[in-house]
Amino acid sequence: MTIEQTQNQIVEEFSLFDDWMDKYNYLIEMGKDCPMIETQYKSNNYLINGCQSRVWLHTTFDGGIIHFRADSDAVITKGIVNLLIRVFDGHTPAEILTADTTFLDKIGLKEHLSPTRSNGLLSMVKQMKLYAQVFQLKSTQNHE
Amino acid sequence: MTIEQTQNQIVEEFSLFDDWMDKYNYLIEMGKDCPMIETQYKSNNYLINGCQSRVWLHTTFDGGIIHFRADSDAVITKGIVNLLIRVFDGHTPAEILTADTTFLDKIGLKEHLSPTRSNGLLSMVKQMKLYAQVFQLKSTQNHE
Amino acid sequence: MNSKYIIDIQQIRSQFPALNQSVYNKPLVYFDNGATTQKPQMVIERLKSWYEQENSNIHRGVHYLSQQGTIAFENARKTVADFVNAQYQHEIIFTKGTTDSINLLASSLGNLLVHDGDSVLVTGMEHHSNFVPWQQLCIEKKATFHVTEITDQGEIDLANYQLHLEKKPKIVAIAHISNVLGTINPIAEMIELAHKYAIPVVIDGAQAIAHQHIDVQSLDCDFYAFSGHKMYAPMGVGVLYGKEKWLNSMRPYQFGGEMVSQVSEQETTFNELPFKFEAGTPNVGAVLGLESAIKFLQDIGIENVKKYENELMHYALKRLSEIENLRLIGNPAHRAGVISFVIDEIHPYDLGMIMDKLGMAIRTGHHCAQPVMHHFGIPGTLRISFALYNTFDEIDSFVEALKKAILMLS
Amino acid sequence: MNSKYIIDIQQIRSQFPALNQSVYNKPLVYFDNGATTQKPQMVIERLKSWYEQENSNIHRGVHYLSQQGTIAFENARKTVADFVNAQYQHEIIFTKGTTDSINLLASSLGNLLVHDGDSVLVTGMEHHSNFVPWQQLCIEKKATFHVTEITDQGEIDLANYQLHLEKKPKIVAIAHISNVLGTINPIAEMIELAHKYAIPVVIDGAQAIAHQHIDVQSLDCDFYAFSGHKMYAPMGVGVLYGKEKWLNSMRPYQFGGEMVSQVSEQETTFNELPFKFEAGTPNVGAVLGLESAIKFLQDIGIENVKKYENELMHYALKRLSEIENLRLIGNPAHRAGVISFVIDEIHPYDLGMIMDKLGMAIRTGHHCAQPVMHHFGIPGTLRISFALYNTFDEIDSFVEALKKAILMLS
Ligand SMILES: Cc1ncc(COP(=O)(O)O)c(C=O)c1O
Ligand SMILES: Cc1ncc(COP(=O)(O)O)c(C=O)c1O
Repeated sequence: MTIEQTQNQIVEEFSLFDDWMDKYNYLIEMGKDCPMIETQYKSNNYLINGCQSRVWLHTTFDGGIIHFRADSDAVITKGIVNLLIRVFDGHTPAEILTADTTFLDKIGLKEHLSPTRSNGLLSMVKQMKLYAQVFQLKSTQNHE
Repeated sequence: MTIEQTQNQIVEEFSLFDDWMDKYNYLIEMGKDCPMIETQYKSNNYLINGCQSRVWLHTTFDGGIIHFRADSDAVITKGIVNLLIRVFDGHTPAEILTADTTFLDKIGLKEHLSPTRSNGLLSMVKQMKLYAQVFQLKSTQNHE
Repeated sequence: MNSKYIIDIQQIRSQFPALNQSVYNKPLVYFDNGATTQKPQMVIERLKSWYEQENSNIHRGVHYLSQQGTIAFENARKTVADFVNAQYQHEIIFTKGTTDSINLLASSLGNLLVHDGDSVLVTGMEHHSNFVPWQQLCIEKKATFHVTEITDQGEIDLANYQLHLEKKPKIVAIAHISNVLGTINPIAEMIELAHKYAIPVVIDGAQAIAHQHIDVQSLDCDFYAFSGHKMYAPMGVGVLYGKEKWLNSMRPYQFGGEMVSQVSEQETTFNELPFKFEAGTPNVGAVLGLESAIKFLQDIGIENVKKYENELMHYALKRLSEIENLRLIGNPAHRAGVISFVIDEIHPYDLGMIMDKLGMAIRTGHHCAQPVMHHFGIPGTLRISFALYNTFDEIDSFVEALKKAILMLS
Repeated sequence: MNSKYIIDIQQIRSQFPALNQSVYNKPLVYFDNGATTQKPQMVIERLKSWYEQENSNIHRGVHYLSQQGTIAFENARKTVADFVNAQYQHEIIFTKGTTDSINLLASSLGNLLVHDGDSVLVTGMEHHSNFVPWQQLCIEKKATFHVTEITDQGEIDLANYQLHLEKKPKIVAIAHISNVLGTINPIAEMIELAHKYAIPVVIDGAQAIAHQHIDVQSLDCDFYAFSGHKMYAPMGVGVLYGKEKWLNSMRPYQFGGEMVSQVSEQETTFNELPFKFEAGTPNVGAVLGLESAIKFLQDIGIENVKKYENELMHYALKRLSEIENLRLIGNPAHRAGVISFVIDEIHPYDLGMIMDKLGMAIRTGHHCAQPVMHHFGIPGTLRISFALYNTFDEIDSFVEALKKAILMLS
């Protein structure tokens, strides 16, 4: 699935919910299942320090594809982390760099990416893009 | 005349004026005639530095009586200086210490003694009282 | 709850326009008063009438508006001086807030008293604003920064305080009331102890000023700092009370405008107190708003406020005790209406998010007091904090919402 | 005077409630705009609606009001950044005024750049707020304080400036527009000259910001400071624009609250720009008022304001030239609507007193610029200063009043 397709799929899933409660219950469920990061990566080296909640992000690059694993200490943050990973994981640096996060607006959860939240999520997205940039540079250099 | 009598006299004089213009014209006139201080006393040693206008005050103590001479670089300030001198000059320390300046309220010129004016007048009155205090102390010590 | 209270709460609430609103279609319950209080109509009106009819720059202006403004401003200073029972009006310095007041002190008092090898003492329950300025002063001066320990109840360990005093710090800085734990510190006693060693004491009164009567002379504190916006006044104004003798011996903090007396290329002489510490155009509107807020408080009676808020606090503690897995952070013997807690296994941020959706304005996080979080080994708390317009019904709604949120998150 | 102007002056005046009043039964003529401007209804309304509906403490609060407030506050920062054409929003620091902005710099930039034996350069026409902080910095650091000479026309002596630059001061500080002389300094040129020596330039824009378009990128200034209250905004808010590279390398000025990232007993790490320089609860209401004031100015068009005020200024100069024994203090080639003068043999204070009784709000004294007074050998001046709501009729009334006052005092 392309990044856009995944985004559309998420928007469709969320369109089933009538109210914020169902939406948040779903987020919380997702937060609970979120593919946990290996314990060794839940360390300060991988920490993105939001003031309200913390996020750990681990990234690998293999065969032109980036893999993301992440976690958070707050479950709602983790739910959003889960959505972001679903959208961005397993794509090429180029795809990730051109993608946006408008699906969060569409499902009414944009506020979670606001700089005013300081929950670590905005920094996480920035960090993912930065990795994509670094890996892109690396792969073009390898091909020179 | 007692301090109170002089104050009453001034209040009576000012009661003749219908409006602020006449009052200020009178003040200005008085400012022009004000018994000037001897030039040697118009120096920094005798200066009371208001931010808006400057006042010089020279004080002598002779036979139990205080004499004040004063001047200002602004003529309206000088007019008020003149009134204050008329009231306080030639009295004993005790008389000066118990006197007030309510006559200025009564003639509607109280604002000139406001700390917000910073024209040197409030400090001048404080200074006069301070001299009275010093001279009173001195004369009681002499009599011991 | 319908018993009769000392104050007519509906009448008071009707004076606060901001309380009468809904968020997400739920009636707003505003329990974030430790962060900032809402403003009564008379304070808002005072600001408005200043700008609509009186506005001008004050001091030194000879014209009517400027003179009237200056008089109003200086009257407000007198109102503040009387409110905290300062000996002299010129012991009241207007700043932009508690943080500004304390930074002024860390600079001016710090430069006067603290040198290489000296030390400064604070407590382990300070807000960053009464912690970091002193810490940074110590770094700059190569002095030692000491922190009095707190107990697990959330009280200052007085034995430890005494030990620290014996090391003769140059300055002691203490919160009157902790913004996390709600602890009312025994400052009168702590000041007396410090004075035995002739050490000046700075009190951070940000959380106390709106909630109990402050008498700086009977406390005998050397400095007392607070913010207008936490006591029903506008933002952008704070107060630093300081004893005349200290303020006179301190150098100014900022330079320019009204605080200057004579300026030449070579040197500058400074104006007298309080102007010496008030550089630049003051926030006249907010100062007049602060005066109105004080009058508002005095009309109700600060003792009545204290009693009422005390009842609210006890009721809230009782209702919170119903909730399983709820752990109070701080359980001091003397406490004010600031209550922090955590729910086992649930992150405060998650709870805060859900509570928000339920119309509850509460605070989550470290409350700018990370040393307290370190002590209790937690990332943050949920905090509710009361003002005189809060009600028992609101506490009931809050508890219902909290139960719902916990259910969602369990 | 009834010709047609670029702006509809009656429509504008109707938006300023404070203009519509009498003092001593005379219609108020408000010519003290250099000290502070009056506020349009939309600014007052913005303050009011903030406190009535939106008030809360911002940043870090998870609840609705706090989130909305934070968004509004950061949008206001963007409005300010666009208004002065800053490259980044985080180059805009909210302070309490110009004096606060410059003191921040004298401390943080001063500590970074100025050491024993160095020097700092200002000009002889600075307001005390852009003079004394640098002078005191030099005293503290054992550095030399240099003052560029001004000419008898009231312009900066550029040859003298060049000579001073050759001594390589560490910082240059210049008023954009003099608050006494009205001189518009050639700052673009002066900045370019200083940059040849790689010296950062601080511009005091207090008197310029409401009167002409400011583009910090095309000026290439390193810092630009101004006050809200001189540009139709509430008191208690000012701005410091700084180039990112400088702001990043400077240490914070005040500590506490939002500007902190991590705090332990041993050390503190600081938040990123702009928060690093914004300790304590910000004056949110006033910042939103500033945003409204900018919108107000932009609606009229700052170029229109400039043209109109320029016409007012020329008309006033012409009318003043009718008056015998009137001596302008400052007669620069490029000037703004700030006009200072003295009348031979009459003390400015006396004139000010009488003018006040005639309903004229003008300023007398040294205007917090004693070095300028020393240059011209005078105790003070009378100063009139225009805003966009002043009229040609008011200038006529002013001249009539002045003639009357002179007559009384001669
Ligand atoms: C105990 C305490 N000290 C200081 C402050 C800082 O006050 P301000 O942000 O108004 O400067 C606060 C505010 O949260 C506080 O609670
Ligand atoms: C040129 C100049 N600089 C600085 C200031 C100080 O501004 P504020 O009092 O708003 O800090 C003024 C205000 O009078 C000014 O005219």
